[in-house]
Amino acid sequence: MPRARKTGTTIAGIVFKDGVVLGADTRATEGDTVADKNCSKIHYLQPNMYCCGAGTAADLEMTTALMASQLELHRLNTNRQVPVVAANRMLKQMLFRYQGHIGAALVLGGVDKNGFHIYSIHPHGSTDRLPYTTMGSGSLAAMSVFEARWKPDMELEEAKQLVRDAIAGGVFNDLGSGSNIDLCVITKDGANMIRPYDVANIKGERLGKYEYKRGTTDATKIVRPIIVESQSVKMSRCVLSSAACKFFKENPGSATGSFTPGPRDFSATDRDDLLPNIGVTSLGRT
Amino acid sequence: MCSEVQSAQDYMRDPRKHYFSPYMDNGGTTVAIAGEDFVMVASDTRLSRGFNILSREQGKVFNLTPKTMLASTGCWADVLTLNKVLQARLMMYSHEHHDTMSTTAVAQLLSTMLYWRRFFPYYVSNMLVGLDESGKGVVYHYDPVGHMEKLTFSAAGASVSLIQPFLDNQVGAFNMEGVDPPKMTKELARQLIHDSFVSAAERDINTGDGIIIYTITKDGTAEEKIKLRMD
Amino acid sequence: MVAADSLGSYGSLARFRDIKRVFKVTDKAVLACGGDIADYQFIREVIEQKVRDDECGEYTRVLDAGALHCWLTRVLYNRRSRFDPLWLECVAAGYRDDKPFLGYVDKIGTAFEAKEVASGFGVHLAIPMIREAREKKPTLTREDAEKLLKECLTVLYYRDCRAHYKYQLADITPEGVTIHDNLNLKPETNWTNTYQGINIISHRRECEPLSATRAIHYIYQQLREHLTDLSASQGDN
Amino acid sequence: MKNELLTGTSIMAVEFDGGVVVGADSRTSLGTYVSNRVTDKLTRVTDSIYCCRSGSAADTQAIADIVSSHMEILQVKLGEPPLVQVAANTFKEICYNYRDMLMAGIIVAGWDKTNGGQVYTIPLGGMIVRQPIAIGGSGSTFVWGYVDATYKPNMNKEQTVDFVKNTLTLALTRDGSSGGVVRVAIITKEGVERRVFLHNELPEFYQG
Amino acid sequence: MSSIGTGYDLSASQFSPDGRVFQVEYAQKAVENSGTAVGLRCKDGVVFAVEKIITSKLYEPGANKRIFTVDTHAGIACAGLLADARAIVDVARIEASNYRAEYGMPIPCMLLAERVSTYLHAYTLYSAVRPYGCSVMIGAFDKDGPQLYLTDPAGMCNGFFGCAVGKAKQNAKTEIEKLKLKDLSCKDLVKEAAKIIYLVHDEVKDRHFELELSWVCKESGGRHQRVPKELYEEAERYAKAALVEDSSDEDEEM
Amino acid sequence: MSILAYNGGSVVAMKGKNCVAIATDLRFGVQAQTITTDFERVFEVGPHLYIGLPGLVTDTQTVLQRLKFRIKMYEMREGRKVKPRTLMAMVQNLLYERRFGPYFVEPVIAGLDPVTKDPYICALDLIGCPCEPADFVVSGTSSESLYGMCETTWREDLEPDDLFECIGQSLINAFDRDALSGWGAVVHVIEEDKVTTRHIKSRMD
Repeated sequence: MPRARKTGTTIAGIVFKDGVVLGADTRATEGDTVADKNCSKIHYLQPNMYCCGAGTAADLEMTTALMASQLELHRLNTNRQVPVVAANRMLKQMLFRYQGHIGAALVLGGVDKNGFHIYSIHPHGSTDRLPYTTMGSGSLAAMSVFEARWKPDMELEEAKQLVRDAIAGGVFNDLGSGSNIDLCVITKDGANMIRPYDVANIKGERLGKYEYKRGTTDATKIVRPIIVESQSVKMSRCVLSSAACKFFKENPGSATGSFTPGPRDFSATDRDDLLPNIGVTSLGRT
Repeated sequence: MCSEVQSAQDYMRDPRKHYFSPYMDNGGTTVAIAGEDFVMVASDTRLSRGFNILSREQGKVFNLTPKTMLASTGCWADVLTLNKVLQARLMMYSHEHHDTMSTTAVAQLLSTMLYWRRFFPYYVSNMLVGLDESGKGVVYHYDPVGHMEKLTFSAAGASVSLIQPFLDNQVGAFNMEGVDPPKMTKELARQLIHDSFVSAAERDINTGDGIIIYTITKDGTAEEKIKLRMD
Repeated sequence: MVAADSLGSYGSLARFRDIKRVFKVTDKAVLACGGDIADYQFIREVIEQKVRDDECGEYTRVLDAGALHCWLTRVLYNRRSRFDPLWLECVAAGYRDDKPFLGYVDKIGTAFEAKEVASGFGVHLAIPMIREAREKKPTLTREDAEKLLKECLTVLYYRDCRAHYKYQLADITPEGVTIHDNLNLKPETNWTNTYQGINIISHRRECEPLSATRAIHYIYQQLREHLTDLSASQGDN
Repeated sequence: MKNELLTGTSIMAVEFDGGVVVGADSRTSLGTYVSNRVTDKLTRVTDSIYCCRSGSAADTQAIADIVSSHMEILQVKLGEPPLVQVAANTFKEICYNYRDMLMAGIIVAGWDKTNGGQVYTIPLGGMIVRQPIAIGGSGSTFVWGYVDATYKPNMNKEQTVDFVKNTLTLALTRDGSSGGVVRVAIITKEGVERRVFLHNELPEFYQG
Repeated sequence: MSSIGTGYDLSASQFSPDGRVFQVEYAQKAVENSGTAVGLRCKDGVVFAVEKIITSKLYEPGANKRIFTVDTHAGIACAGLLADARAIVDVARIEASNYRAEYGMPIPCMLLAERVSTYLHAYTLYSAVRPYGCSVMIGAFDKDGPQLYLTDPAGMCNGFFGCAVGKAKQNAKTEIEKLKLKDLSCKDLVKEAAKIIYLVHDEVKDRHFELELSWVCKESGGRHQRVPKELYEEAERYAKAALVEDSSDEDEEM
Repeated sequence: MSILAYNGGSVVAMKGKNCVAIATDLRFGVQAQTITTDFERVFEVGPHLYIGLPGLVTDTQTVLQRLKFRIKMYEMREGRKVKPRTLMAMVQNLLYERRFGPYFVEPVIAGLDPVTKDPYICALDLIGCPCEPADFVVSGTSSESLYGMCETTWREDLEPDDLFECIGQSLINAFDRDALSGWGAVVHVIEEDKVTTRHIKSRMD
């Protein structure tokens, strides 16, 4: 399989006194080249549950999106907060069915009425419930930090610092991980996504300014203006005028409606993309 | 234990027979730019094996004679041995002729030495830089089996594909209408080298940690160290 | 300062648990090896004979770590070039021209010098810890180094299947080399993370399974309450 | 892709009059890296039947889940907890029918009121054998001698627990793929009592 | 000595009518010309002392050593042609390291001595080669404790508690017989050895000499090495003092 | 030779001040042989929306047709122009459907939001993993060279004409070092009111 984008990755999760802390780096690699310098690896599943992913990037995106929708349906059916153990079992059963071909290694963290949960889920479908765990190519560097300094029932700040140091261990010592460090703290009263928590590496600033005078590239130009001949507007759905859009863009806080930002934290006007139409029929989704 | 890429994944594989490969890629990148009366060569200082960083301060430029330096990256075991043998040959030459070898002579020697192991090659991409007999800066670019090319600027190693087009454009003024190649000064060369490594460190995981820049002029070599991002 | 556990494993069997893998070459050099034990014993014998020859020849300059490292690189590289490698990862520690020296060579001949080196799993687990500690405190004292090495070996014992709790520690000072044998890190291992570790699969009770019998019971209870309310309200009006 | 998580494992189960004692180490390894050093390999099938898992972690977890849900449904149908033999056979059915896709060596042990404490061992091929004592996993190869030498039938509860603890300690010190703590569960009429013996408190044996 | 001039002394492979191999005897004569060397063995060690005659003041101190280390536990003191001796020492070194490589333990002194003497003997059988003009004292501290052997150009090798070879061989031997070697400690043994060398040294014929001292004993950790500086000086002082006191005795006897 | 490099070709897209630019080379070849030198890999799928599909040309064409079908369906159903982000989700689904027998194509999307006119660029790998950076995206056989060039030449808030120079120079110098791309380039600079398309002449070897 030619090089599908892979996240070398360092991800980690720990249980502390009031909940769980998840951490991840933000580098996606394609072979030896950095494809994405600031990709998000902590995916939203439920308001009380987030999941960090390492392995084949596309599998992670799709698996977590699929799981988010199935859990949402489950929440609507049972009209109860979804227990983390349910997400764990759904994930493991799906991964087990694909016998590891879906290369997703996940750290699932969440809080529910049964308490605080951190699960590590391997591509072949085995899961472990642990007080602290790390995954990805930088997992060993991160694990050495945990093994040295983890203790039960830590305070929030101490826990965040420990996870930050663990991810930093991976970022600096493992070539597959790098750039910033994202954290996500989940407690009884909800999840708090901190992205970036620590910009561990800033881009070196350049000495020279390499601008090209206009005309340095020899080219023939054709300009095609966009003339709007006709515009038929069907009012079946409230289409906001461009002015309104600008208004909403400048001050997002004023958006009405009760939903919280979905998996792709869309701007206010993109409501219909909250649940991407996963027409994934051929994958034999249950 | 570290024959093939010894990333964490390999420890996590079920037991399987390890075939011994004599080669390993230890990363590293080198850039060289020659001017009228000087030549600048630089290398990053990261030595890696698989996904691990072995050393953050390992320069890859070796001093051969006051007028010649060799920058080599690739399989570090071969790099070390190649250099040791080269230094020995230079020593023998100076004993025989009571004079240090000229840059062009060293260049030819290196080419033949590489070709001598044509069927079990040194897995190394070399760049020999120095001042030629007339004191002009010159850069020789080699492939692992000794093919030699005389240039004024070149890049080699892990991030060669990232840096080389940039040098073509900025030093060779390729594809630019009405812009002829700039007169190469030390400041411009240093700036181009610095910016090449900064961009390479952004995008290539094998390059980073630091740069060592050497400037060879007729009255000696200067060295400068610059830090790069460490992730 | 060099530390190494004392395990000679035979596949997954921890067969030899008291193998010395650190040895004193001279007052200025110590060699520690990971990898094949037979190759280690061979190279050790060759080195010791070299030292004896030096002694017979009454050379004043003793073989220091720098010279050992350089010589070892050549030996390993040549054996590698004959496709008959010494399957070793060596750490040479001591002094080179009376300055502290720490060098690493592997079976291909990749050699380098650094402030911290490790073989095998140590590269993945121990090196990040040492680099982090050094970032916090650039100049490590002897006590720091000893504590740090012990901490690294403990983590390695946790996470590496082929590690052991008995280890050797070599301490190289200008005065000379002292090698402490069969030290034990097992008493200080921390297993406090065992209790939360109960896997959810085995303890369903934590989240009251919705088994049928319990559901029926629940409905019956609701019914009873309803009836009592009904009768109470009839009683009122 | 192919580096599957294996539980190297040392597991065992012993019958005694009044019930069974099951024990296991706590190391799950991924190649030579320990991915979980505090695993619980004693998996609940019903309130009075436990199984010890060895082989591929994913396979054994999946099988255990399936069988425990079967047993739960069966319990509703029968109105009483299922027999150990039934559970063991359900395991065997799965392990035998999917034998080319699975890598699972499972020991099923439990108590039921008709036959009391029973131990069934289901090795890789999917055969099933009832035994008074069963050991399994990669660590078991090192302790066959000890078990044959020291095991005596109808030991009491405490003797059995000690015997299990010593055997597993010997196994996990010699086997690289086993380690961590020793987890023990004692299943009797009253129910399940779980004990954990921390690594640094395990008995000391010859260390040469 | 009767058939000296009759051509029987030209090759080592020929016997003279009265059954002597002159080449060997001449070789033994060569040994007599060099400075005295003494080897003493006590219960916990072996000491070598050599009177290295300095023929020219231009020599560097310590040049042309006549005591060599063969292996960590064994040393050789030699008398006779120094060049020949060096060749013999190399042979001994090779034997010692081969033995250790093969058998994984230091070579027993008796075996080392036998190997060296057999080697020397080989050169006394053929006319094409001449015998080695040196006789070698081999001292070692091996599993059976301290050992001292003396070989000579003929290829003979005998174990000793104390032996001497070289110029004043006879005087030295008489001195050695006076010593109760069994109960002397190594330190005292060094001093005694130095004393003997000073005693037998002939002030007149060869004015200057340099005392070489080495030992291998429990105290030196079973390693053959030069005697430590302060012990060397102490031994020298002791020897010089003994010399003064001894010369005064002689006057009285006169 | 990986399948993605069978036909050659590279695409790069950059963000500027209220504008985006997307550029492609023009070579269509089979391994070493060049067949035509006027094959554009960037297609217009909306007034302010372009998609580049470097990789195996047969997949490029198949994906394009399927995509156009889905876009038309979407626009009929929704009664409005498709937004770049939605197009990305559409492409992602299209690719992930074939997770275990993928289309060998690494799409690059560049466009302005039809309503808010926000510049948007994105690159996907062959099984649909999106990467939406703020500066530039690259794809195709000379992607490594493009990374090197863009990383140094790109700057914040470039005017349309400066953006053209930057993207033009980056692409040409990058594919000069790549045997499988080249033979001229086409650059589309998309602004709110107009799209400027330029044909760049470069070395034809």
